[in-house]
Amino acid sequence: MSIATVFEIVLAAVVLGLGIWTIVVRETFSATVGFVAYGLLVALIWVRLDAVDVALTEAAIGGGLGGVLLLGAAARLRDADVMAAETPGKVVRASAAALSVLTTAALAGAVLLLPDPAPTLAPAAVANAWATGLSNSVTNVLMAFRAMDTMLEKVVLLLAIIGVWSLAPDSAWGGRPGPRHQADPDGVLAFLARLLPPVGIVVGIYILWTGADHPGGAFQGGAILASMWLLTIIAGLADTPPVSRRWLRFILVAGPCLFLVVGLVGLLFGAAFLSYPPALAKPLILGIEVAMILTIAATLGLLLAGAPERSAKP
Amino acid sequence: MSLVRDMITIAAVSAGAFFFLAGTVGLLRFPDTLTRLHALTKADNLGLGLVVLGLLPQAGGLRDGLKLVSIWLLGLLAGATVSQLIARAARHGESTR
Amino acid sequence: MTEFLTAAVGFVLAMLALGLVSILRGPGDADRMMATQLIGTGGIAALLLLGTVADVPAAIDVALTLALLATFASIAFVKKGLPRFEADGTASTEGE
Amino acid sequence: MSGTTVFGLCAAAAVGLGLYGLITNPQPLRKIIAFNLLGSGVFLLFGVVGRRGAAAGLGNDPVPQALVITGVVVAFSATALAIALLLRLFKAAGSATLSSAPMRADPDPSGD
Amino acid sequence: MLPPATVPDAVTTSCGFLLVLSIAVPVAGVLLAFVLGDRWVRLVAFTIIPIVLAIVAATVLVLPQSKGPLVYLLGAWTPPLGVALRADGLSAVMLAATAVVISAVSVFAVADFRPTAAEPRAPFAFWILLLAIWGALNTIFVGGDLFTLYVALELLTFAAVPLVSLDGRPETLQAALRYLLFALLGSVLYLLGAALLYGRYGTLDIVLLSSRIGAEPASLVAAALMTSGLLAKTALFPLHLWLPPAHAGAPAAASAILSGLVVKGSFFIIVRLWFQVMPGLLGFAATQLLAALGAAAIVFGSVLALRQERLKLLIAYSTLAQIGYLFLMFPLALDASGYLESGEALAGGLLQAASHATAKAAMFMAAGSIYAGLGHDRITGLHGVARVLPLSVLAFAVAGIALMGVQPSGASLAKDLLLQVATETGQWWWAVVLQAGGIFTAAYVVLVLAHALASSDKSVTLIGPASRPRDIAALILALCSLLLGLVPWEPFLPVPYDSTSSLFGPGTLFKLLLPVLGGVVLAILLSPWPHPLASSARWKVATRVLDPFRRISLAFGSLVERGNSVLCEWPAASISLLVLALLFGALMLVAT
Repeated sequence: MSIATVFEIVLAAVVLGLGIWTIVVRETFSATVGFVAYGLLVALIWVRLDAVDVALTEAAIGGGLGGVLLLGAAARLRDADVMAAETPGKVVRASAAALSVLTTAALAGAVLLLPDPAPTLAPAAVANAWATGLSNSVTNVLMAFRAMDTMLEKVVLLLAIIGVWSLAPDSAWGGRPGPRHQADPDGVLAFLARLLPPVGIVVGIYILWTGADHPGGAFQGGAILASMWLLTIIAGLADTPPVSRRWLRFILVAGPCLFLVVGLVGLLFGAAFLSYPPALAKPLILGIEVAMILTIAATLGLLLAGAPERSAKP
Repeated sequence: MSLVRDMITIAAVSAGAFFFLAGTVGLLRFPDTLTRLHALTKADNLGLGLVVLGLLPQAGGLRDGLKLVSIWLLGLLAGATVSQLIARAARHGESTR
Repeated sequence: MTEFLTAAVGFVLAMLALGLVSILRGPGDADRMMATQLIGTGGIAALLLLGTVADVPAAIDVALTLALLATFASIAFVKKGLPRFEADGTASTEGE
Repeated sequence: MSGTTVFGLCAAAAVGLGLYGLITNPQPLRKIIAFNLLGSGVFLLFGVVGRRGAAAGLGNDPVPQALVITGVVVAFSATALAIALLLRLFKAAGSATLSSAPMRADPDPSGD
Repeated sequence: MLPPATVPDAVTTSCGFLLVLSIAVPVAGVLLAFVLGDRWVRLVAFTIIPIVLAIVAATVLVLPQSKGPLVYLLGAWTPPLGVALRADGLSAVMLAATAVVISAVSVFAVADFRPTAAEPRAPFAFWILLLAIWGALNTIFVGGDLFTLYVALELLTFAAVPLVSLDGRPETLQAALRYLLFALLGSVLYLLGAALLYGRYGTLDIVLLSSRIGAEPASLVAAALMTSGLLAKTALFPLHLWLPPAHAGAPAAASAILSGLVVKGSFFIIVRLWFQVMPGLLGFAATQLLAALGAAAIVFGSVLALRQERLKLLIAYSTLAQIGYLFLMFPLALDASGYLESGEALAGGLLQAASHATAKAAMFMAAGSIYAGLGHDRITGLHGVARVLPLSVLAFAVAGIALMGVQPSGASLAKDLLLQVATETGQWWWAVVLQAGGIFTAAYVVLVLAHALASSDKSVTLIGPASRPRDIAALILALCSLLLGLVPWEPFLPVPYDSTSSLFGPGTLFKLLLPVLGGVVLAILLSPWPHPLASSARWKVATRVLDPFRRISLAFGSLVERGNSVLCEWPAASISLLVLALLFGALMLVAT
């Protein structure tokens, strides 16, 4: 057994240990913290699997935004912790454990018996990269070969926003999401909220820009921008915008809109829906990505902010 | 030349690993929140700094080097501010435990 | 060199795991909130070493993202984790 | 035993853990966390599949990677929606539980 | 390495662009309505709906002319690297049924979700989500790639969940949360299966997979996981914990969409999976299990429907039973060599899906009108409602008659097809279940109608004005379902014989009388509520004869109810999900 394998086993053990902690620990808050740690460490596995694009996504979502989302809920539901004493009985737990183990075993068997050499589309993706002029194959798959999925996924994000907003009380409809945070303007938090966002914005844009040829892209960049936006909100330096604002609505659909328009232009004048003329492919894709990073940042930020709670009028 | 680089890397990374060890021992041994926080932020940030220092000779170019340093700076910034916030939280939150 | 760095990753990872065990056990929420801090240092160190071992230069970008977001998560931890306490004189007026 | 095997087994175990948590944890928030764990196991499986398909100078097949990124976005939106629902339920009902209250009392069985 | 892909249909056919438009136009509507906001959403919806209707009509008209399915390669990339859209006869049937139902529901909802109403939130969400559901369903019907189908499935769930909790009451919020969590569990299992399939075969394209797939560990595990995940989303018994509260709690127009259309999305993916991707894997035992679950769903759903106090819950439980009916086609479609044949059984199943979509939506719409008129929907309080809301009751009656399989309804044609195959393959037990399903359906329809048509001592006062356009929309939809059997299905589905010839024969009368009479008996025996004729003298005589039977049946009914409340607990339902997954895996392993 090589030292690399030992390392991999250690990594897998740490990650799984955190997973177990997350499931079995009694207190919800501890479970949430455990899951955030899990999410951050899974990024290590993704790097080890040489899937850096996913590692970036997992770091941004699994650990960062997802963690904050879960943690906020855990904090608000803290009092509900005591009430839910309806833990299922031993029989249920034992059968659930047995069935989960069986499922895992079946899955593990199927994984171990996967063919060698494995089927792959990597050569096809590389061979067709000329059509876009981008050398990051993952971006090519997302933006060209399987662009339809990406576009629909952006609509999923939009529907999530609509779903969250539809939970607003009628009196707060069109108002601002989340509580208003106030902070001491000279405090540590405000200091950090002034210092970090400029750095974060640079990093976010860098991740977007580098995504053309290296790991990165609009989603990962957007997640960083969203967290910087939220930081200024948490520190009380900014407030969430009222959801009825037209400009906000426009930002929230800019990405999928541009995607759809480019797609339809391709349908009318080009080779097919969502096909790019090779000469224009790179600028078009980058243009869509720029629109998308704004949309994603706004969407993720608002998803974390929650349903409108305060009427737009003070 | 590459030997010198590797020597620097080995030395700095080993020192970094030692500080991580020290930080963890502190976490395990220290009795209360504030001292553990102390162990965590001081020792681990030093460990990270040494690892970054050790990896600088292996970095591909100026850009990677800059990124490495800024990662460390971010870690320091977070350590300095967040540990202060947590410390206050811990002191005020003792009753809510 | 690769062996040395791999061993170093493993070691840092093991320290990280031990630290996490100690932190997550508590006793208070403030202790648990150190978890992201710990990952923000130990996890990033492991990631950087790993990136060098596996020759994945882009791992630095992941580490950069992680550093930014671990900071952000820590702050959200403090703000949201202890709602009854107003950290740093900040208050959140719940709009309910 | 290669790295992909280790992580493949890790993915399967994460799926099992997530399933167990999703079944047995009574609080909805814990179910949501378990769902995320389950999802991350599924994504890891995609990652392992992609790693096995490393070719043409790429360390990981880009197609599964792209699928994972799409999947992560979808799972995150799902989490956000579920938490928004949960918080709203908590606010409206004062409790956050999924257990069904008895639908109605047993009706009078006589027909006349 | 796999050989380079040779897909038989790796070119875009002419008119394939219609498929893109059927997805892109509703999506454009969603985006536009979201930006323009409160006052414009309804206008946008009513601009988009006719356009999509025209696109679907064009697709349905063009399809018979083209040889084979319509194909569109997105971005001009061929699978496996790219994604294809394909429309065959099955897609066309479901596209058309969806278009009809959505149009009718939108007419029905015009008044309910007026943007000028005091509450701007609900209309905003409703109209956008309606368009989103349409786009998602169209994607499911024409998607040619398993991952695209996954995204579409999630799109569908994300659009459906907020509809459930549109009124913000705690019960509906809880129903929505249950629905969301269980649906997420289902879709993550589906995704897990997709990961295994990609790992084994290097593609997720339906046509490519069907040519590569074989009975191997990866494909068996994948098939078991995907099937059970989709069953959870379809709410097949015993995975139905989320359905009744979700469908009964939503506003009427939303219930019509949820019950009529949304569950058909995951059902359609099951059909695609089994009939196209892996027709050889399911095997005898697994198909029998699927249909047995269907049969159990019919019994549970119908018995529970008869015991409901509220009309909307009755209809919701009826959906549970009807979903079970859809799964009876699987064992019947199995040919001698263990292959699922895309023949008459499949045609019957799809027809049943289409007629249920129309009839169930009409029923919910009628129930919504009755609720709006009376201010309640207690079944025992419906006496005399036929006099004040004749059109609503008529729409309910027509939809109910269509659903129980009276000539010339689509359900009747479907039943004929399935019965015929059952006779041919010698599976008489499914023929019994099919007939019983019709009788059960008749039972709860008769029950409601008996109460609605009974005269009332008091005069019934309406709290809201009856809305004629609403009732007419429901009635038209119900008539659609009743006349589906007359549609020429031949270009789309393998429906071999001309059903119109037997429209007025003695068989028709038998087909009408058997379910109705059986239904009357069942309704008397199984419904615990006071009978509308309870005060008449004749009833007293009947009571004396029937009473012992009735007591036994009612005891059976309450037993079913108790069993159901156990199954509807979260741990029980999710454990059954895993049991089913493992069972399917084991049965398929044995079969191959």
